[in-house]
Amino acid sequence: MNIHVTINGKNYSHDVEPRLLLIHYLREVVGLTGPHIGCETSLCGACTVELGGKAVKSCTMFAVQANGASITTIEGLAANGKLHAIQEAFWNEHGLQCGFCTPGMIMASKQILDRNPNPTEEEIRHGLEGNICRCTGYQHIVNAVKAAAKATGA
Amino acid sequence: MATTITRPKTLIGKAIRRREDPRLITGTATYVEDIKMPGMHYAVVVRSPHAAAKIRSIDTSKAAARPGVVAIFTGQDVSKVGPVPCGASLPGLRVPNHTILATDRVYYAGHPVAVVVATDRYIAADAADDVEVDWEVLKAVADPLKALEPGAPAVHPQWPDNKAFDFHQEHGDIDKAFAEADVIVKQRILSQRLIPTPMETRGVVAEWRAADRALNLYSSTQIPHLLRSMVAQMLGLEENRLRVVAPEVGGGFGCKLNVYAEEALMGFVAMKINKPVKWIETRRENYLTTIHGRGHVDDYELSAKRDGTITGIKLRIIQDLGAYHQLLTPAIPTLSVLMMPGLYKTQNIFADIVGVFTNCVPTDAYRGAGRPEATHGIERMVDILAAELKMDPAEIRLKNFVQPNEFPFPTATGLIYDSGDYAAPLKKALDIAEYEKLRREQSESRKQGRLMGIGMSAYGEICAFGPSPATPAGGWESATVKIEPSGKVTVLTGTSPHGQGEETTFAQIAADELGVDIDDVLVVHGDTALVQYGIGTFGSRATAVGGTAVYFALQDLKAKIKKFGAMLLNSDDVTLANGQCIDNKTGASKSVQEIAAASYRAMQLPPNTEPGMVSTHFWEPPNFTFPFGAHLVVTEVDRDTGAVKVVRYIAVDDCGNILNPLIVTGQVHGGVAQGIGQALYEQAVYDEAGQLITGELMDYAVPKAHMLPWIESDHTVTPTPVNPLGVKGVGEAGTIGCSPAVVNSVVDALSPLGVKHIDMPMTPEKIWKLIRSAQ
Amino acid sequence: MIPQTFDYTAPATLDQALALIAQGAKPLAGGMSLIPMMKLRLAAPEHLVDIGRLKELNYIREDAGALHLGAGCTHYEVETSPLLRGKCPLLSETAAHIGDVQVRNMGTIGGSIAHADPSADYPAALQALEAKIVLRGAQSQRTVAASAFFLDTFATALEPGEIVSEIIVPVEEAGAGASYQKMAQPASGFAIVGVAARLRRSGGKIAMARIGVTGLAGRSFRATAAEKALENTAGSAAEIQAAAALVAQGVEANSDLHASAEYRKHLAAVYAGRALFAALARTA
Amino acid sequence: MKISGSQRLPFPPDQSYALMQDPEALARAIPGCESLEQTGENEYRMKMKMALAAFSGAFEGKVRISEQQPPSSFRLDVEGSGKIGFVKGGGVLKLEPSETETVVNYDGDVQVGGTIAAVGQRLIEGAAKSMIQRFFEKLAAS
Repeated sequence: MNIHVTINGKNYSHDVEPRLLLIHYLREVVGLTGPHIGCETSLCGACTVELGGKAVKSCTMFAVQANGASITTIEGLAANGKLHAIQEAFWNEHGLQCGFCTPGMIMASKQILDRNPNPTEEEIRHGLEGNICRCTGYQHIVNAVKAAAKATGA
Repeated sequence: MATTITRPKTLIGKAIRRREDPRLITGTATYVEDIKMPGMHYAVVVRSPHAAAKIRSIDTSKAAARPGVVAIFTGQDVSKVGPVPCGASLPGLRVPNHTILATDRVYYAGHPVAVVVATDRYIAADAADDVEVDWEVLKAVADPLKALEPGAPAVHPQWPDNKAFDFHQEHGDIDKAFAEADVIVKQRILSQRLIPTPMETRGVVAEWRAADRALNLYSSTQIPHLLRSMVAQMLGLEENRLRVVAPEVGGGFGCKLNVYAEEALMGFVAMKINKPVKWIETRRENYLTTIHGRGHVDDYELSAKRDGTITGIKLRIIQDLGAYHQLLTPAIPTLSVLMMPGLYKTQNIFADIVGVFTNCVPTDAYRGAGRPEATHGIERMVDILAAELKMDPAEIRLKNFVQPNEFPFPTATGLIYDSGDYAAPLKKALDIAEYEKLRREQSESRKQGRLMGIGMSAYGEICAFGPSPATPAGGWESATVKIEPSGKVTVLTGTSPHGQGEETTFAQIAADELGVDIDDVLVVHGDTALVQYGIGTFGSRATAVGGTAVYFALQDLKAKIKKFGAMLLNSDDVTLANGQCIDNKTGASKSVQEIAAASYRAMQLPPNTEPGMVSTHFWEPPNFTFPFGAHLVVTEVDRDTGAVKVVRYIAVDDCGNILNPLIVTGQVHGGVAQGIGQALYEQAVYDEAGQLITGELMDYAVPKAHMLPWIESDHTVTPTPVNPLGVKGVGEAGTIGCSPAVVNSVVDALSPLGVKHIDMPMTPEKIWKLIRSAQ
Repeated sequence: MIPQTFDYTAPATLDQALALIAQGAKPLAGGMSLIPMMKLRLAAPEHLVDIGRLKELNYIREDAGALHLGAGCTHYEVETSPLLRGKCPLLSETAAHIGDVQVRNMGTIGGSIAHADPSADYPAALQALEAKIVLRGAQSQRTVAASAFFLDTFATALEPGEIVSEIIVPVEEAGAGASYQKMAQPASGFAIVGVAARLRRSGGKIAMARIGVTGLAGRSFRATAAEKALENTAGSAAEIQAAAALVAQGVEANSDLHASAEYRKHLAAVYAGRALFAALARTA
Repeated sequence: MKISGSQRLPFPPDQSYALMQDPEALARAIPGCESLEQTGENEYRMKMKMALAAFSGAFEGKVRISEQQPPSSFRLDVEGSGKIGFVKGGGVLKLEPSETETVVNYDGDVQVGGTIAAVGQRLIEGAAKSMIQRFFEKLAAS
């Protein structure tokens, strides 16, 4: 089946098998490396991308379902060589260690801040329910989201 | 050419942000799964659904007939490949033959029996489903206690008692200690099986270059060099024709400190099909077949005097080994024995280990590896003793600590504790918590019927693995430091960081030592073709051993810089500071960059000196290091549901000198998260038939953000004399200190109900049942 | 990780979708339940009909004293709809407990209830709300009560060829208060037990009590004995506790790794109490 | 996993007993049973397609009846395996008269393996009970 999608501002058109998962489409067909696969039960969130302004788990979607949609991945956040405020905050606050969950974690953080520019610690933790990090204990991630909120609010 | 701005020595101890992060936060890092090669094939491993079964036959015809399937291999096909290695040796150890694919029998659910190779991962998955195995299902045993019972199913038929080894160690006069004791306390304490769960599962890409007889193996591993040596042996390859690359590695926590069947299997496949092949473990496979951690049943006895002085410790460990020995499986519980006295002085110890085979995936090193079990045990027992003697848990610890003037301190288990002030972090934690005020709050809350608990642990650990005689495969570490002709500095480390941030901390060391800008330093690791032989990253060793190797390589290099500098400055009295070699008489100077350039240009050489500016150092540590600390935890138990809420978490850790506080704090947080995971949530559960019923993230509760408390992290600093950096290691500290503090806190909360001990994980139902039976 | 092959159709209209479903195709809405099962090959539908994009199924509107939700509304839309938050806040509150942000962004109310997971959150609220579920087939349309819709573990009143097309919940009257309280399974977030309570006070008495329970048994249900015990009382703490204690009575409870039947029954009483107290506080 | 409970059949015990030994009746009543073919005395080979909402899977397996003590009790063992794993169940069914009907008390073990065991853990008991319920409903209707 032929699909048309916009990914990080670029248009793509491919013929895909209906069963091709969106994550495999992004990684194998389009050639991205940001969204990762950490589980098959839709719990780890490493594959999180933004689809039509909403954070979704790209491992729990078929590429054909995204036909016509606009997708942003971690690769699409930095603009003109400048990191997104959330990326910058994860870096400054040491919000990552092994980095494998990080692209999904940043996309989920973006969803939090898009909907609530000034979240509390509890709201941040609740907003990250769909993403697992095994390295950081989340505290520096919480700090990063707060710092990004402050940076973008300022 | 040399544009570097020199600056004073300030980087060590600074919270500078990590140099590895730009690629990680932009999604451009290269993990194994990101590696693509022309002609890449995909492999799927067919696994046993049974924990114990004979293989009557395997029918691959249907799978092989699928278009796109290029090869299928079963146990018979790989019979020439050597077994999965066990690197640990113990007297009398029984070592089952661990072939990379099962041949006639399987020993645990998930056991690999065949591999299907196809041009596409979707086709490979379809074909794997088509492989038909005719099983004769056998009785399995998953519980180590049941495995020891007479008549239990034999995991390996040749050893019907299911014992892999017995290990004994004792010191002092344990009988006298117990005979003369005023009080003896006993408790069985469980450290449940845990699943390490790095977010990146394992994965391998193998590429065979037939004309060169060379194999490139990309694997998500913590030990690229050791893996190379062992896989070369398994495959019968010359070691120098096997290149192992650990690309970006998405967490390990010990489970990638191993050599797995699939690593050799993919090498075998690539050589057979003469094409690159990729295998990526699914999470389900990761849970079924990558090592688990812990798996102890520990029987403790403590003897003490009325005043709280601990006089002796007895420990009997039943270690659930699983069906095989992976790289270090049988060695892990021996670390528990080494650590069993904790921070306390007692010289009378008695320890037995029984290593038990079960029809489960092997246990092996998981964050802390043997030391969390021991620390959990001793720190629980000290609290049990304190309760028995009606002493304050802080007081009894302070009474028994090794004192600062007693270092180096020989322990009853044969270690030499390097340095410490064990009371300092405990006192600091008590201060931060306002301990006395907290106890008053607790007695008030108890009057209102609330269940508030205060618990602490004072932990020690064995880190910086370690002196080679005491470490399988060697415990040294290597470093090469090169100043390139342009003046840029490259550090090649034999460690293999996968989240610990050594690209930053080692650059801090190099920049400070050479007085160059940190942006001019590049740290390279994880590729056996680029880096001299090394050991790897595990056992909180990377900075303390690998960083020290870097340090010494830098010292050699500095001497060489000075030689060249003296020659260029025509001086016999030079100093190297701030990136400049200065003639102490004239004040004239040459920058490190200028000197490096001259060393390569070699127009003139100092006497007995080679051109170039490269130094390699293999550092053998004279001892382990022994970090320590104290964690204090305030909990509140919901009387109605049994749910535990961690209200406050205070961690005061002493890991010696701190090179980068941001990174150290991150390590503590992550360690604590895994400790809380064990204390409250995580447990690998096998049913009676050996089925892993926590087989996905659906049922195995890795803590999420909302399940963890805010961690108040602080430090005391007691440098180690073992290495010139004074660093002890911090990777495992949080985990080791955590679980006993949390359990002690919850037991304290329930102590008014007469509760004396709770095993992990402290699930709401378990706590509710305790509350209910008390009422 | 890799699903089996299937055909995929994304029809432009509901009628086209229903025609295909009548021929045996499986509807795909948000996919949050179905796709993970397909990836594990526990489900292998031969033909998927994507109804997740149908605008016809995506609406929340008020009509004749009731709120009508298209089955295609995502949990996030239910959670944040100003209309629902104002007039049927229990449903929004419940939606906020489902899964995680990403799941709520994609998962739909129709898909969730058609799946009928015994630990799903919505059924508790829909039972307490005495919701009506509209089922449509290619040639049929019928409306069943929530109590008649959820039959058993993964079993509903849906006949082959039918889909959930609409959910109808009442506009809460003045004096009403409601709450959903849940103990979540720590790994998956599913309800070990979840209780939705709705109360209306009138003249110092509890005029109406509705209690929906999920997670406890193979199917969600209304705890009618507890409701009756509470109605026409003043809603004192003792009366609420006594009513809450009835919620699990006589129920054959589920048990699994995370909670035994006995503990689940205990939790049902505890969470019923909590939901009732919270609901009562909101009636003020 | 242990599983026990009781169900009713609207027939007297001897009739109920006979029904539960009748391969044709069993084939009609076992949820998803596609074929049941006799392979020996009291042994059958079964093909079934289990479908529970979106879950589905084809199984092949065996049914065995033993320890027959008509009309009061017998033992039933069922095992099946398919691509998504295997299911094994066995237990004793005891029949007691209750007025004109029969109460069937069952007590046994259910064991699952493979993918079903890994992810279906929380659902196995409910699913097993619901299948037993359907089995008896269909049997009652025969």
